[in-house]
Amino acid sequence: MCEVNKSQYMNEGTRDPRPGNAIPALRLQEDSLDKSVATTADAVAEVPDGAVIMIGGFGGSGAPIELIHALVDRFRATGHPTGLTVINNNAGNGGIGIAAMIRAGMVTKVICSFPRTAQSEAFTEAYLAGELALELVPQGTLAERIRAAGAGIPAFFTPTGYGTDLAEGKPVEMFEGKMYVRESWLKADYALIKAEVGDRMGNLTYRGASRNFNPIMAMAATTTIAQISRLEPPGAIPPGAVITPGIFVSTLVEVTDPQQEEVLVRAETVY
Amino acid sequence: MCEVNKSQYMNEGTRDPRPGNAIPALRLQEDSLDKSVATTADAVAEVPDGAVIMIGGFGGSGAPIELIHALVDRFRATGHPTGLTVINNNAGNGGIGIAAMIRAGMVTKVICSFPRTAQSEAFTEAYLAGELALELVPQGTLAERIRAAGAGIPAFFTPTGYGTDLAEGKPVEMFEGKMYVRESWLKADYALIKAEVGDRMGNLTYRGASRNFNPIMAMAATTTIAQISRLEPPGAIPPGAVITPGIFVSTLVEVTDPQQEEVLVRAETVY
Amino acid sequence: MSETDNPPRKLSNRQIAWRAAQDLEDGAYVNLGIGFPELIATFQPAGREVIYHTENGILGFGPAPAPGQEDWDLINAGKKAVTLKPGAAIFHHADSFAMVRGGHLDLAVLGAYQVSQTGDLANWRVGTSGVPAVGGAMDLVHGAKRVAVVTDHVTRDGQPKLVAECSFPLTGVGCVTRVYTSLAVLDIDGGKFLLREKLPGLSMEALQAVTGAPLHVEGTVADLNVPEDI
Amino acid sequence: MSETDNPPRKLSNRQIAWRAAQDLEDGAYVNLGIGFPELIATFQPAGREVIYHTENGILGFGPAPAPGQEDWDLINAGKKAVTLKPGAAIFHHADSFAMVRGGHLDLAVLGAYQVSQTGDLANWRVGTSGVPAVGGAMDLVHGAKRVAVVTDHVTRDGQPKLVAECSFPLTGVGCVTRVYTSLAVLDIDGGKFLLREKLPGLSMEALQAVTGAPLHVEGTVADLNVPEDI
Repeated sequence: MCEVNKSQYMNEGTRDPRPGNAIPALRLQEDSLDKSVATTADAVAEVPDGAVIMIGGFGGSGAPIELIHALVDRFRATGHPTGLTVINNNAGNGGIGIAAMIRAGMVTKVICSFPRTAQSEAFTEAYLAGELALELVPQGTLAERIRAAGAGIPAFFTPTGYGTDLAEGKPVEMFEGKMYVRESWLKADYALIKAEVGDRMGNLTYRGASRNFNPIMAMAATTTIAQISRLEPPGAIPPGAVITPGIFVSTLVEVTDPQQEEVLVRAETVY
Repeated sequence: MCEVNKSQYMNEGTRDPRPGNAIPALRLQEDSLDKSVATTADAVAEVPDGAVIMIGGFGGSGAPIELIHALVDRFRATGHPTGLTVINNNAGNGGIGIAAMIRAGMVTKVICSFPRTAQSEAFTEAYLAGELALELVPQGTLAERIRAAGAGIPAFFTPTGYGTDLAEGKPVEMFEGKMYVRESWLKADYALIKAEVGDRMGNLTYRGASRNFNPIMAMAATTTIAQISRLEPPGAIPPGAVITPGIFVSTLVEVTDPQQEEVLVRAETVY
Repeated sequence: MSETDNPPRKLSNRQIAWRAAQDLEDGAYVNLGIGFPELIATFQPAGREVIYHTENGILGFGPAPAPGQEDWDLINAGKKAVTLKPGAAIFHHADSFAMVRGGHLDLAVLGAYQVSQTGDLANWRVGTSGVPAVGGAMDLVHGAKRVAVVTDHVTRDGQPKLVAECSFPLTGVGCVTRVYTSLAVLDIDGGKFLLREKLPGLSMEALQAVTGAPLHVEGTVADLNVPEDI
Repeated sequence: MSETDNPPRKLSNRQIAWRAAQDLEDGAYVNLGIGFPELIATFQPAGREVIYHTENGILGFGPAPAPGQEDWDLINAGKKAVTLKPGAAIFHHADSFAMVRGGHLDLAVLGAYQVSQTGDLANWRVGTSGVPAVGGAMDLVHGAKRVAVVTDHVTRDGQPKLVAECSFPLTGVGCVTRVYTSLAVLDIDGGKFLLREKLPGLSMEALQAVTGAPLHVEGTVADLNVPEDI
């Protein structure tokens, strides 16, 4: 790259009062960069029919239940959005979350690694009735395809699935004596994720091991909507503790006491 | 996967005193998993001639100066290791660190993105004299090739470098109307990295923005040697604050007041 | 199962897990598959520290908390609540499978429907009907440095699970190198089952009769001794 | 440079940077190349918040600290000390270039040796001798949503830097969409230079004479007005 004028840098602004010299100081414009909205309904208001939606979480951990239910509410009230493709590790449990979306009839395809669990009746019934398409992806390949989408990598090779039904029709190639399968990035129109602390710029942290798919889905979607338990001012999260930088987040909504999928499923809650 | 016996799990051990039932409790064996060694000389004692060595850091930030100098010391005392390939973003600055390795004559190849800086005389002289091979890699491709090695991805496609001299001879392919170049993983025998806090299991955190290449190099090398400013007991780093999990680290050495490459270069220090 | 001279006593799952646990190495990074393989941690020998990995992003988790003390943001791949040991680390799914795929785990232990003499594993579905589910097994079998299997030696209706060639859909090709069964411990090398241990009193003939591929012996075959009362 | 009727006054680098800064959008994520492009941040218009990205793993850095207050673990890609603004985030190199390559940056502004009318950029070396160095430029040009260039309109010896086809080694193909020069502001679209602004008093003929490819006009060409005393 060109290395012109290396001696001059942004700090010049701090000692130069001439016209046009806006001074970037250690503060933020208070009216800028506020990605937060008031309600979960506002947050999901723009999701259109036919959208491909990544939904974070693994088991009961990190699932954005309130955002999902806001989407279900909108569908019940308006008939939209419908014809959705849902990307998650599972395919819904019990009668809430993704299972409620499936029961409501707004999902036409699921891309996941493990749709069969003890509580996956909603998916199982719709799938066996031929009402739902399924793309089954090994869990690590699912994670890497999502990460690849976020990182601008359209295709990559993985050893996972070589010689199995899940690699059928995919190009294979040998590297250093071992066989690999070529896989493609997996992009989405929207990601619905759950985080713990967020600031209005969209920087996020996650509670316990609830990161799972959330940070990579935030990277892979055109529009990422995050529900957070606590909205804090920029700077409250130390820069080194940010797990999802705000650049990956479009919209934030505070849900102060979020429900936990596992608890709802155990209580046999139906939404 | 098989789902046999799902109801039984590790907590059984806590209520079962029968033979063979070691109880995994919330403590660690004190004599296990100690990856720390006493000196930087001990840490680099096994690096052989011809090794491919990743060295962390970007500019003055995150460069493991003491580990590098221990390697230089060993070479001066024993003539080994020599014939090394060094992977770093740069190719050494001033008279210390990688520049000192080059001056000592123990390096035969450099893989990097930016070998030409205001203080890169050591590299420039050796390179123009034909004593050093150079593989020039765009910075993002360098980072991704290293990450790919750590993640078991032998090849991937990137738009970077398409149509340029640096993509010559590499397979290209179109995805969604845009051209991409196929690149390969970049592995190493050793990684020398610099972190701030470490525990004896090898969990690491980094100071400021000194992460840069360090965490991904730790993943990509067969053996990763980390110098840390402070050795703490396991648990001192909160699980969610670990940047490099111990699984990626082989050897640790405490260097309590590490030198900063930028300061040494500005002082025109020669090692 | 064919009749044999000595209808063999067989090990319980807990006993198989105990035997597999004896091979856990101090300082090893290990992933135990959901269900039966998880039992192995229960029997981790005293004096060895093992760091357990779970696909959903924890390294260094410990036993389940007391009932009622569960934190459902701290779970394993089987969605069961876990605790964190000192030195645990948390990361996201892509980093977790980078660990797996990148060859950083020392050992993965999985269940099996069938294992072939070339190390092929079938453990994710038995046919093409119903709802398929694969999870992380296909990644684990090609990622960990060693892949072992714990399994009954035969199916419920007596068919061999150790076979010449898997008839069920494969999870991975040539990936398994050790099998702990209810009757024996075997290594897989060079396209052959190498018998390492068998239950005391169980004849080679009886074992071969319930095994779907030839058993080979290199050196001696040890007795597979496991505590009775676990 | 060929003689023209009105030997044009030309903008200084600071003035070019000022003009480029006027197009910074509130809330934009921006990477400014080392050197000349970095100047743009100096002129960021009041009332707009811009989040600056640097390849070595910071989003949201601020101006340099006072001399003597440098922390060399907080630097930018040009190895210059920076500060962190509230809401900054730190990450490693692979994550940093995931941001770049994945299309998450709104804008990258780079320097140039040459820019072609099809948007090709040459900015990393001028020949095949000496020590080559590429850094992150090749990633930035294919990653950011918009790639702009700040440059003198001509080389020191008067040769056009805006050309029909680059003769120097390419950094990227068809990647630049806007160019801020010492004489004009141009967009690149459909394989053509579209003139948007030129210095007041500079004739089309004079500008064309120092431009290595045809200038096209769609609609009006505005005056390129920049404060004199910066």
